[in-house]
Amino acid sequence: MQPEHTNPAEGGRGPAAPSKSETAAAANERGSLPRLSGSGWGGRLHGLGPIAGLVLLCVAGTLLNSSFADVDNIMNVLTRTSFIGIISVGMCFVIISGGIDLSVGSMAALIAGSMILVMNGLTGAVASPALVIAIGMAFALLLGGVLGLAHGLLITRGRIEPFIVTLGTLGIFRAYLTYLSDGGAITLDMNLSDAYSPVYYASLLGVPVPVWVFLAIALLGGLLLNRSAFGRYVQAIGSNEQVARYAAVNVDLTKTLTYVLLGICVGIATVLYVPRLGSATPTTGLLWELEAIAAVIVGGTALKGGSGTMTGTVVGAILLSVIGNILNLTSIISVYLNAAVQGFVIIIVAFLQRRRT
Amino acid sequence: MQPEHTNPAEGGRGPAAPSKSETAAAANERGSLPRLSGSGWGGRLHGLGPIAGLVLLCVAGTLLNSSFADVDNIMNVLTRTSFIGIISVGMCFVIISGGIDLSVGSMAALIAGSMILVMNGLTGAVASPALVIAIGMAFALLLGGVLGLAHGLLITRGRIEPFIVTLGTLGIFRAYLTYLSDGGAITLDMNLSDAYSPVYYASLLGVPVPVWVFLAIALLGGLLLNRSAFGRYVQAIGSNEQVARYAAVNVDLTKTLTYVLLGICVGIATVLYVPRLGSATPTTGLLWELEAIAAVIVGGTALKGGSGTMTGTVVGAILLSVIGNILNLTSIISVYLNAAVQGFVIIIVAFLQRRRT
Amino acid sequence: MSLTIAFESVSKDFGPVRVLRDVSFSLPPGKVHGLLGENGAGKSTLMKILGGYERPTQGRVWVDGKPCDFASPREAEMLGIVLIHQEINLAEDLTIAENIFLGREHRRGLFLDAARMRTETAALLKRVGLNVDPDARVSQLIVAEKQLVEIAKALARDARLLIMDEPTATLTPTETDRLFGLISQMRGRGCSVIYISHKLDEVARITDDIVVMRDGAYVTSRPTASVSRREMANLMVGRELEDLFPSKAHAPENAEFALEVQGIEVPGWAHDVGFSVRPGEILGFAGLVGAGRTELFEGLLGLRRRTSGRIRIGGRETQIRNPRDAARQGLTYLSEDRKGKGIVLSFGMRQNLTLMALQRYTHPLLDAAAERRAMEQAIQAFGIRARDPEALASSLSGGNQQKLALAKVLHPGPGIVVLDEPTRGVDIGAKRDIYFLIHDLARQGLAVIVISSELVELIGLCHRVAVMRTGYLTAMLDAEQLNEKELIAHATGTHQSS
Amino acid sequence: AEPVTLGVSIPAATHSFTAGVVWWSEQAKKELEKAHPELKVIVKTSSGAPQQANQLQDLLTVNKINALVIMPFESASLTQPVMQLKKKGVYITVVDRGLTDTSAQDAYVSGDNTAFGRLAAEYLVEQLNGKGDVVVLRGIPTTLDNERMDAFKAVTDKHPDIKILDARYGNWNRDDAFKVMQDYLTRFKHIDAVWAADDDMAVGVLKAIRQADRKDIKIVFGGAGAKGMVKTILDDSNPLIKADVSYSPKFIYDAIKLTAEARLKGEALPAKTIIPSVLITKENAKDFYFPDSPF
Ligand SMILES: Nc1ncnc2c1ncn2[C@@H]1O[C@H](COP(=O)(O)OP(=O)(O)OP(=O)(O)O)[C@@H](O)[C@H]1O
Ligand SMILES: Nc1ncnc2c1ncn2[C@@H]1O[C@H](COP(=O)(O)OP(=O)(O)OP(=O)(O)O)[C@@H](O)[C@H]1O
Ligand SMILES: [Mg+2]
Ligand SMILES: [Mg+2]
Repeated sequence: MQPEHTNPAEGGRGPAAPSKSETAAAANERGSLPRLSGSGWGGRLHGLGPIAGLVLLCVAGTLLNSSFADVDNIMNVLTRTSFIGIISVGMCFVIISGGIDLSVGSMAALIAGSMILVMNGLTGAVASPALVIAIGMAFALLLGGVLGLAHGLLITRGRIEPFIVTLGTLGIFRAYLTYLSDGGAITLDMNLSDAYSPVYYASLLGVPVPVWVFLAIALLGGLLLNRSAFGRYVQAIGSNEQVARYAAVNVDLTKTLTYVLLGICVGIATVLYVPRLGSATPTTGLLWELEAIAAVIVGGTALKGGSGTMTGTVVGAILLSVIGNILNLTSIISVYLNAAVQGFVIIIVAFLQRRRT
Repeated sequence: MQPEHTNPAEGGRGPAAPSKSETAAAANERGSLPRLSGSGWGGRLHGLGPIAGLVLLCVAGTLLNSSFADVDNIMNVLTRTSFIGIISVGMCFVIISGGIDLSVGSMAALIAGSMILVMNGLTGAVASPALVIAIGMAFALLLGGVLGLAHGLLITRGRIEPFIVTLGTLGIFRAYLTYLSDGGAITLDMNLSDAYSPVYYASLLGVPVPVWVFLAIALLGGLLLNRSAFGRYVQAIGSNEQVARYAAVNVDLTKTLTYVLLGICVGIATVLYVPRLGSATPTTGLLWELEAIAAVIVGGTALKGGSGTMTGTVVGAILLSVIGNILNLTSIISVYLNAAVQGFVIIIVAFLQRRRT
Repeated sequence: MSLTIAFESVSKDFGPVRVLRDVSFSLPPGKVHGLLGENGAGKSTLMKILGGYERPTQGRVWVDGKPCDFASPREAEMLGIVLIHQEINLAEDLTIAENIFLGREHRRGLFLDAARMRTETAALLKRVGLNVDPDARVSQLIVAEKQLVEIAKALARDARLLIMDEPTATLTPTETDRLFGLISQMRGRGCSVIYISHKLDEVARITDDIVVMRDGAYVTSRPTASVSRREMANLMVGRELEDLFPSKAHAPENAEFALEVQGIEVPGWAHDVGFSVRPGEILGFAGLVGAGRTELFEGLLGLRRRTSGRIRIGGRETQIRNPRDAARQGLTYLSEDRKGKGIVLSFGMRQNLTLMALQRYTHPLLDAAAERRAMEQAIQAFGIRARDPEALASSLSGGNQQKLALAKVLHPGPGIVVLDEPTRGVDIGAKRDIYFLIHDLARQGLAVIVISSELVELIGLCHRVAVMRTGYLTAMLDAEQLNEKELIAHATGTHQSS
Repeated sequence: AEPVTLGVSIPAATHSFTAGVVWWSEQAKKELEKAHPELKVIVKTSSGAPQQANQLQDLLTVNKINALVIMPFESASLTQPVMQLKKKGVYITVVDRGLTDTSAQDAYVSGDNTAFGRLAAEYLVEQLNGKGDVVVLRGIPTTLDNERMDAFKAVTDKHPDIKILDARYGNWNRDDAFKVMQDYLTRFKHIDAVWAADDDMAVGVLKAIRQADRKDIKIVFGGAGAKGMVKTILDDSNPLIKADVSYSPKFIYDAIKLTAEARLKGEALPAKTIIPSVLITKENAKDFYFPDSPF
């Protein structure tokens, strides 16, 4: 049976606006990242979101205070970003695999405290400060790895939600640090402190050591995520754990490793952090978890996991500390409203790179 | 990376500890053809997890200090749970629908501050304190609803991750309160304070008012979740958004409503909170978001959404405050370690009711 | 009562790719129309447009002489157009009843009328022959049961036009018969049906006329009675198809068993099952939905709890605690649930293909170029139709996803492979290619186990077929004994001599 | 006399000062319980106002205290909860932050927040000869912080040549202070003095100055008299640190001791005891140095 009325404007609709269901379908293909296909402008804008945000912010910063663009200031910002940045690299794996870790700030504090105690304890026994520091560093990475392993095992073997496990350890780690420090500060021995301080304060080719380390970790992280089997498995698990399991992926091991990796990243961040102030206090690492998670998510990774980029994460981390820096460099806004401005900027950046649902 | 690690529990013979895949199967097992909905022992244990945890804790509490079981103490605990409890009820909807709200603590602070300012402002104009308080309450609920609506719209229309939106507003709300209070406290007018205080301190049939309100909200929440179309849609969206969309569920509206609902719950909690402390400060409601989310997750709802129970949420909220209460009742543990004990208990409870993935 | 449908120059683009070109044809009311076409021909896309799930880029749909531009499935449903998707679309955390009434709940006052919905669901489930509690969570169901729930869900809508996209891909003959009964009933009540299937015998049995599509374009419509199955295949594929099945090579006789299994017990699903398969042999598994075949092998691979059983691979007693143990010993498994367990939809094709054999591409960084080359080969070998090799798996048509899933489990080069519904949703031409491929692999020494609900497939392809019923292995039939009657008799327990 | 169960409710040890409070409380508990068998001291910490309010209830209902020494998180927020205890007959000593309704307290022992800000300002004015650029780090937005800042401003306002370049929150925390100071240094090419307003924050400030290698800054003034800072003054080991203002957490020790001993005798305390804040310099530093305390 033929349509009774012929349509004069045949084919006249042109490239119509996508319907709800279409876009729903598009969002359902979770891999927003390997999506070179078909999403053209939107897709590219999406990837550029955080970078665009960062560039805009930098322009704004320079306009507000020309010192913003000073090499010194930029190095300051990058250096202070390095802790959160390094942690974010690890966090990126955890989140892409579908997990979360709320404990990183407390973990950093506990590692910093324990590391200082170990180093102070060794000063008597070991002559060379360099050796003491090396042992301290190794200890920090080891402790980070072990704590991460504990998370991983509780989550995979214990089958407890990552949120709960790490909420629990968030309290536990910080409580132990407070206990170790009697609520006060654990301070690194003076001599060690002097020997150690270049790790934070020294520069190589004009770029501070922590920035180099951050760069190295981010590059390694990027390689691991995009160019290694482990990274592929992490993405597969975050996309569909069941499929990964059926495809003979060692889901438990992979997940556990993401937490170990994050723990080691926290250890590295701590190794860089300790020489900065030479002490650990109960406020060390406070709210780092929120910052690290925010860096990852602002960088375009979905909280539900499955896909994400290392570049995005790095840019996200830098972006967050640039906001704080700019606020400190101007007085146009009431100090009370700092957090509000931060909030607005985060939302706006996220809006620029929102995913099409 | 070839995963080499093997899992000794998996595929084990006999009634060994169930592994992930095993328990997945156990959920599938059924003895007779007409499959019963309750999935046997495992299913029931799962549901009982938080309750079992609560009972154990209560026994422990009574052993540590017999006054724990006093009616007064129990009422105290329930009363103080009511804030977080009421917020958790709202949070439960948000999480089940697949969302998250990090801003509830700041929102509570902002609502408390604005509400007090409004009430103080009205005292001159309106004679009856009761009327002032009523207006203040209405204002609190309205403001909560409006802020929730803003979240909902940013998330559904703006298509921004809920984590980011509410992380942003977390900063914004608290900053505005700090601004309103000039960094200090916003204090309720003395006369009003006296007129208002029964809302927190009075009892009805021996049970304090906030407990009644909590009970009412929890019941309403339970009805809404399990017996209304809205609740059904919330679960469907959290379980599979595309399916919900295909079934002509108004996904955006439903999601927005969950945030509005949560906002109103925060408003109600604030209405009960203000007479208790009579003031709002920049630290009001700090970390409530973590507590509310924890209550929901400890109560057995998955962070990824899809399913969850109101009973679990209520029990989760009570459980968390019982832990704090018990810690207050004994002096066996170093004060520094409070948070550690809390962490351990949360993990243990979660272990008891872990879900079979 | 029933609807007249007409497509007028319907075109559909996904980004730069045109998947439907200028499709115009009409469907008279009150009939069962078969919609045929190769994988990726655009059948599902066209039906999604009709069902309001997609909007055409150009052209329009006419329903009962009125132009329609559905903005949502709800609008199509209001006219009585109901679509059963090719992929299962159910909310796993909800119960069957909740899924069936999602979006159109019965209410009593402010609240839901759960009792009424449960009763109605029970009745619907009975009609489709699913004996499960309406309050069971969908996540607890097996694939075939989910498919039946989808059908029940469609029945619950007041359909005047029911579109079924591959409804029987996972159903065994018994359930299929029941479904056909339902279809006849509905047509009797004046409901039209559009039926998409690659099982041509079904199309011949149930449809009144067929519509053929190829490469996104309309080809022809004919009364079913006027075309033979062979002609159908020709119309779809556009070329003459030789025999569907390769001629069977002799089953290897004296070779050592590749896999021997004894006394497998998967609680609730499989009881004391034992079998063995030689290199080069193709062993089939037949049974009804619920016979426990899938679960037997999931138990074997450690994906479900297994309480006893001995496994020997290549003559050596071995432990398989999880799919990794199995993969290490050269045993891989293709799941029947391709969306849930088969492929990562958000991955590209390449990432899916190499997921089980990544170590081959790791030196120590992943060699993406080598992966791409492998993907090109797989596209050739399995006839995967994709617009570009980097396309996301989710943008493939159902049948092409299936081919990708199959390529994935064969990619590690296993010595033994278990294929659960290997040709689910695959078109007849590609099916033939896959049969020949399996046949070739077997000739090179691969031991193949095929679980299938298509008896023809088992008969045409296998050297031996094991039949399961309610968890027990009830018969092991040799090539000579293989015929549909025999298989059904064993599967349903109506076999006299046993 | 009647046995005394004394509850001590203080903020949790989240930074050095509060850690000192905890330490001194434990110290008081140890000494007093040893000296007086009929006395029981229960020390509880809390990490926020609502939690502290909960704790008060628990101390009353379960631990059945009849005397309370409380260092409130927030004056306004805890007035009502303390009032509830007072109504039940508990003897209340409030430490450090007075309640908004003084009828809720029996005695008040406090440090001198006004002097905390005033002394700092006076010292800076004097050292800078009434002229110079000053940057300020504030704590966490609280009434307490406001009081100190207002007192500081009250002094500097009288000296128009003292310019406060900016005042930002460093959250009483070394790391935040470090960042804020770094950015001050970027922003202001000339700074004469820093009022860090807390010894913990001063640690971060010093590190930032050292990193930037800035010579223009002549004074860093912390606050509260942490042992590290007092030691520096005592040893004269840092030219930037010459003085501090005392605001010792030891007042909690004094308050507990006074309350316990008075209650054991059934007596009351004077309504208000102010423990003065004094300027710590090299001369008197040894009186403020307690090497065992974490503060
Ligand atoms: N969301 C999408 N994005 C891009 N391309 C798509 C999308 N959905 C379908 N396609 C493409 O459209 C074409 C038609 O797909 P469709 O699913 O309609 O095929 P089909 O005839 O149903 O095939 P099958 O028999 O395999 O189910 C395919 O080439 C497919 O790759
Ligand atoms: N021992 C048993 N006790 C009770 N019910 C059983 C038993 N065995 C099987 N069933 C029923 O069988 C169904 C599950 O079928 P199953 O998936 O095991 O079969 P299958 O052969 O793999 O099916 P398919 O052909 O879809 O692959 C359920 O309906 C279940 O109720
Ligand atoms: Mg299709
Ligand atoms: Mg099966």
